[in-house]
Amino acid sequence: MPLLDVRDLTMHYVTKMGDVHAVDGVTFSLEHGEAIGLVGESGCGKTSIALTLLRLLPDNAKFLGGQALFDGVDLTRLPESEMRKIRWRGISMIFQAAMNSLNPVYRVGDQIIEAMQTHMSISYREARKRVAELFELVGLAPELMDRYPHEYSGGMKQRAVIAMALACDPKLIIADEPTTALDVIVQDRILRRIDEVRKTLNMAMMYISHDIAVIAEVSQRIGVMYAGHLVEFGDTVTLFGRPAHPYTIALMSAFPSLRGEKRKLRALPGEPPDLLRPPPGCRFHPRCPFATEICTTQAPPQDMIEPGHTVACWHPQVRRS
Amino acid sequence: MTTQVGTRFEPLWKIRLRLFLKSFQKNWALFWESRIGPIGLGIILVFVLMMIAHPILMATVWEPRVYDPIMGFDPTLLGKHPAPPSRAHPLGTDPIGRDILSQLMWSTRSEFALGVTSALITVVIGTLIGAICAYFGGVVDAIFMRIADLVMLFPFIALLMVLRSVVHLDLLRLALVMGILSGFGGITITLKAQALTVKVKPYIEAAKVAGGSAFHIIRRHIIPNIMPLSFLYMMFNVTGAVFTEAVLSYFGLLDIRMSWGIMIHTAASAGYLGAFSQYWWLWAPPGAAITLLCFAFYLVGRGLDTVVNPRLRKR
Amino acid sequence: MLRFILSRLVQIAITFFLFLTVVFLLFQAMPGDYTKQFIMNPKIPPEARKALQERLGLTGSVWDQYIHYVRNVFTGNLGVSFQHYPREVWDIIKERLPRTAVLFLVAELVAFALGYPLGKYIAWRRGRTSDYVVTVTGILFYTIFTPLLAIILLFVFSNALGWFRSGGFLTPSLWLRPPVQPQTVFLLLTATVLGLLGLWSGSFFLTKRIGHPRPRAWTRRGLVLFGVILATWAWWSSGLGPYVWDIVWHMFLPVLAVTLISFGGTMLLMRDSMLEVIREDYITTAKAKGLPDKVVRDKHAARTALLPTVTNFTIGLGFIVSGGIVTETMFSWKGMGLTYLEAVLQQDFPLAMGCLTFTGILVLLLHLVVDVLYALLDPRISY
Amino acid sequence: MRKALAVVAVVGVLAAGQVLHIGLFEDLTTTNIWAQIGPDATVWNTYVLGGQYGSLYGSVPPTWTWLPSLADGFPSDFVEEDGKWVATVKIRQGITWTDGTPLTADDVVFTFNVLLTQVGGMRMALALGGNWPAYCPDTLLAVEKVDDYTVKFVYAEEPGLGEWTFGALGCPIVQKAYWEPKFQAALQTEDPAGSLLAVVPVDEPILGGYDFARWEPGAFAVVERNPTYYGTGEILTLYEGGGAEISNPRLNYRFEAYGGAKTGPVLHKLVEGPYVDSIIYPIYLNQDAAVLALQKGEIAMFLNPLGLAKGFEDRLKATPGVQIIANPPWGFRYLAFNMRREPMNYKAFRVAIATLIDREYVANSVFQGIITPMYSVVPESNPFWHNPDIVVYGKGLTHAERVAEAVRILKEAGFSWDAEPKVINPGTRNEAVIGVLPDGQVVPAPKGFKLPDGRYCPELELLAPSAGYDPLRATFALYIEQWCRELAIPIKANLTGFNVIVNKVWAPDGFDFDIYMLGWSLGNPAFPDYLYYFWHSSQDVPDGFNTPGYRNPEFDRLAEAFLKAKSVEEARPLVFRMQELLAEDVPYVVLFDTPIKEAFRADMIEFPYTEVLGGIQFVWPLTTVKALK
Repeated sequence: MPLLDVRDLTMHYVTKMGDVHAVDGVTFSLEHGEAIGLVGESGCGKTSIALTLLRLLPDNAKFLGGQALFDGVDLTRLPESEMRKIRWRGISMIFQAAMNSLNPVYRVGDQIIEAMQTHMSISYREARKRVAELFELVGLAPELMDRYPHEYSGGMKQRAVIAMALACDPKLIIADEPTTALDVIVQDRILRRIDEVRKTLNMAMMYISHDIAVIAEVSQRIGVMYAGHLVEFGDTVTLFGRPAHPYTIALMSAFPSLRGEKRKLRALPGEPPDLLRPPPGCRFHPRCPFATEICTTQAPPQDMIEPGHTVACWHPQVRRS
Repeated sequence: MTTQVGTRFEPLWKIRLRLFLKSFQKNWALFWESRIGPIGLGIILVFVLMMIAHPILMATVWEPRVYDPIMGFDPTLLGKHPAPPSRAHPLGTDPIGRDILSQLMWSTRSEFALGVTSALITVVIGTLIGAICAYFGGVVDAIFMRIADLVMLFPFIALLMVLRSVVHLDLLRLALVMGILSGFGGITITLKAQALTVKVKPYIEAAKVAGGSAFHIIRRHIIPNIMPLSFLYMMFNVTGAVFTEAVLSYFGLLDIRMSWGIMIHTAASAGYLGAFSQYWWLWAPPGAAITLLCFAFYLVGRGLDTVVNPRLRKR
Repeated sequence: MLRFILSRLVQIAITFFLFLTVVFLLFQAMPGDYTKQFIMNPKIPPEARKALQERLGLTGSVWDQYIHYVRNVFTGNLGVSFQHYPREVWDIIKERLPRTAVLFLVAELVAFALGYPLGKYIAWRRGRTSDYVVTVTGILFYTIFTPLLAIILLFVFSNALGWFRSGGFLTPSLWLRPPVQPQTVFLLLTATVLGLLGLWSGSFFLTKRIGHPRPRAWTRRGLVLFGVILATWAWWSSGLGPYVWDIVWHMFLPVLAVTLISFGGTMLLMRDSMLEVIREDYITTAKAKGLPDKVVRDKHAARTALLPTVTNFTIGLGFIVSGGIVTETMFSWKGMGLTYLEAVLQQDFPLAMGCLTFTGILVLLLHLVVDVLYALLDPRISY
Repeated sequence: MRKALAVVAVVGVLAAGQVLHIGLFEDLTTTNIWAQIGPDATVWNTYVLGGQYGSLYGSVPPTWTWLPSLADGFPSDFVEEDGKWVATVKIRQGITWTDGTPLTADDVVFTFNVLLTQVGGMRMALALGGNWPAYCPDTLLAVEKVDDYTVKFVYAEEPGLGEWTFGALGCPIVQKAYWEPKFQAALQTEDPAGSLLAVVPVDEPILGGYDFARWEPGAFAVVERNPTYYGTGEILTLYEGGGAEISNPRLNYRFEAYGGAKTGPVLHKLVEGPYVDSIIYPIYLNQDAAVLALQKGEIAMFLNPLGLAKGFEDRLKATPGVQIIANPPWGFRYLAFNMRREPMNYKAFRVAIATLIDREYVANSVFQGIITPMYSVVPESNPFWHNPDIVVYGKGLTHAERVAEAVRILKEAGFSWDAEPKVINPGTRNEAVIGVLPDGQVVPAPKGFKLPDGRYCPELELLAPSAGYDPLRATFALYIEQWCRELAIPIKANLTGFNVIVNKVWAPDGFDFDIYMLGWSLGNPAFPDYLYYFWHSSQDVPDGFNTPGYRNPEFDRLAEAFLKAKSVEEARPLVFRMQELLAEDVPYVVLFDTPIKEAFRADMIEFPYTEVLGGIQFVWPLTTVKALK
């Protein structure tokens, strides 16, 4: 049984102007101890998936269907009190803006201890000891735990947030753009550190990023999202080797590759669709060079084109090798 | 002017108007969504209707000698004043036989005049000085900020009580004094803070590079951008002005011939106030009117707040 | 920190000096002089008026008077009241201030204790009916014409129900041969309230070392409860109980009025402040940590949102003089506000100036207190 | 706990004694007699504290008969000695201070010596200010002791009523033993008068009926009965014909004056108490609270110098046990013209405006009887001094007749209009001054009011208190404005603050007003010396009291003679003639006043009489008042 099994997850935001189709029929799964990545442009619904899983959506979010089985339990139907127990203990999260994830008026250590004391019966003293260990693990001096967030540098905050995410030994950590705000060198170092820690503690990991190159490094499998749809999902090597969805192809050529052959960088024409009025059929069709009649009317199903590689496209660009 | 060849361009004002209408529509929707703003606006409208209706009633239904808010009195009720509400006087008469409803309606005009004038002055001064301080900084800023500190040290009503002996405070002067005092006070600091966030925007830099004069930049770029906030403060200032006038009138400290505050003062000084329910029509209508008008403008202000400050909007 | 306070003190001194000058000029600009009051008695010869003018310091050039006034203020002398000649202004303020202080301190604290949780609560339940109902009620009390509120309260509680007296601050027949001056009682009451406030805020520091939040909260509550019991016991055993009770009983209506008027302000500010904080990422983090709603709301959101509310509250305390004018008049509470009103009406310039000067000092000092409070409450700020 | 019980017990005992609660509206400002008569001369101080002291003579309400109180019989006549005028006063024997020592000539001489002492170039009396100078007139040279119970007053010239009868002889007497050291100490300071005023007396011996006991600032004051009061049991009999008789069986003292019992039946028989053990004066800062307390029976009455407003009266009328009485006021509200300016310097102009003012209309229709129209500068409520036969312009005329009369007077004096005012349909129901005829014809409004020399009349300002200060005067002023405007007389009412008016009328460099409206309270009803101060030409100086600038040699002569008169009988015809002159020349238009209405609980307090000029607040110092509960 996979650790996390997401099926047909659909969630909209209700606004005055109409519904924003943030997540539409997303299906994927995640094994114990596995690291996967979700990529896509900003506003494509990656973060919404994370928030839906943790049930931290704002008031105007409307859950429309699907399920998310975590260890066999459907998170979407769990009562709030049960859900609270899953948070951090089952699934913890490293937020997009680590800079602001720490409450400025409390000491960093106390904020981590707070999470521990909520979920585990642990004395304050023991908790401090554990925080010290975690700090060492993420490469922070343990003395820093008695400092306030504003006394940390950006990188230190990021590490502290990671330490916090690890605090309760969660089975899954969702890392939402964990390194966006950092410079490239620190970025790389932090990512590697997370990955090391993950391996050491044998946790599952879900990276969320707009930068496919960044997550490719640390993820075993990658899902590509476009306008609320999961358009392609497969293991990293396959995806990089044989991207099938036109969007994935475009996405890859839009970034310089860290490894592999030199490619011409191509910018994607057009703009991401307005999720208030998403285009009918395949949401990518207005920008797709391969679009045909069917693309404009019917949404493509998620097809498995090879083992462990699914794609939602009427015209998958399968390269026979 | 050169003639346009080929494509006909829309005149600038039309574009502006369209943009304005579009943003107005959007803001109106946000304002409407705040729910409390429209309630306030509704109450204000009722008062506006009262204000408009008064001269019409005086010209048609109401005999001026009886219904004049200051000099009138009803001789048919001689010896019975203050008379309770009746068909002729829906809100009764005051201790010297004047019609309460007529006084109430007549005073609405002066309350509006006072509130809006004073708030306008406040906002104009506050916006100008806020913008200037933000743009120039330095000595100019320091001077005005000290003045603001100083003004804020004074308890407002207490200060007006003294000023009243220095300046003969009729309605217009009161509006002026209140407007100027609050204009140099806290509002300057708030608007300056807002202007400072505008000042660092790239287009200001661009305008400077393009050789725009300080005056031009302040007028065309900074002020329009702090206008929404100014407008919001104007609403709160109307509340403040109306309330202050009412308190001063209630204490009998203003040289105004009639106002809601004076109506309560009249009842109080004639000794009817403490009888409470027995003579309720003497204090309840003007008291409710003051409260409602202050309340209404404050609600509108809060409603506008959700338009101006996105952080307060419903998410 | 010390350097910051010192530099602030210098700033305050400059502002205060300007303030004094403006106050002086203001009263100089007032037409006529106090001795005009004596014109109402034709038998007072001009010489007597001259003598009075001289004694009241109304002769001499404006400049001399100004120097005299400023020097007086800085030596802690606010002059001699005209009305109460030859009583010193400071003496009168000392007599009236404790009455106002107790009244407003209690009322403002109650208002804060009411407005803070309410604001917190409605911000958390943003957009629900309860939010609208409480907000609108708060605004209504906030904008209500104060005399009207007083009339209604007097009508209901004093006239119809007969629970409270309609004015004054003590029952004369009880105080004919009191073992203690009401003045002292007011001072002691102020001290009690401040002491309890101190105990309450001190309890946060005392319990800092206690790790777990729940025992920490209980210890804190216990400490405060202990303080309340101690104060009650001390008052009762001193034999002053009936006297204090008499004053407290008289305080009830004005306290209620001030509370109703001011809780709205705190509440609305707290609500806005909360709404801003709720959007912060650390609130989402706190929720994601699986903390109970109440903890997220109280510990994370409200604690941070507290800062502007506290500032506003503290500065607001400085304006008890002007706030007192209406309330004290309506409830016949002879405190600072009423003193000021009378002084202005009677053209008792030294007393009116004294009240204003005092307010100025108070507000400026409270500005300093706010700075210190900020440093205590917000770890981001250090001077 | 035990202490608390003890306190409750004490309160219980006090409640068992006779206690009166009488409300005040303002706090005391001092307990010092020098300040109380001097700079702190408020009615409230006097009411609570004044009863502690006595004077040699006084005017006794309700008849305001001038009678000895500390003195024994009337003073001797003045005789000339070495160019000075001397009279002696005998002091009654058996009067003691609360410390047991007797009142002697030393105390009287000491009191006057304090006032006569020269400090800083002036007499102490002037330096103290307030009413002291009136008790120590300039012409008083010395007060000397003849023997323990006889005092000699030495004047530079023979004094009139103002300087003697209603001056020095009314001075409150203080105890020498108590004040002497304090006075000497004060003399050593830089500002002796200021130092004397600053003394806070503790356990000061007094001789009145009630002794000050306690003052709780802002809350209440208490006086307690003086067990050693000399007047206890003293009977004062006033006869209808004006005679009076004092008899004190305890001190074995009898005195008859003004014909005594021979002057007809007894009008009042007043037996001195005090009948009440203590009087508590709770301070109410607004009238509503006091009214409520009266309704609840917490107080027996409240002191209210201006009388009850109509609303309070309406509310109290229905309360069982509460009795409301009305007494004529001793004061008036008036309009004053600045006769130094055009056109107020024309008598015709003043007369025309006086003619236009319809007091009865405002009093009866607008104010529904809450004001009383008044016509003379001496209110008719004081029949001894009031002259009923003075001219009243426009009395009894209808509005149209007043207009016609005013136009006639003005035209006669040479005033003119571009378009003259017309009365439409005079004598019919449709009469009007300007406006529209029933047939629709529009009568043009008058315009262009011109002075006799042909120039247009300048815009005139009528200063009157705003509705905030006095709604009655404010409304009255608006009516005057309206009536004048109907005739195109360009008067504009400026309703403004009391202080603003005072400061304009008594501007530092002269009188800066056209017309103003204020009111006066008139002092001692037994001696209307204000007639001198308000209209004598010597007062027509900056800060003087002759605000209109009235200068009439005949009036000046009469006023001077009045002050110098030796008896009220001699003064009366002078006052009558002065009233005639003032009514004729109209420097003032006396408008109205409000009757003094007072409420008290008839089930709690009993007054020996309730009909008294100025109200029962003059039944004072309450030594004849009884408590019923």
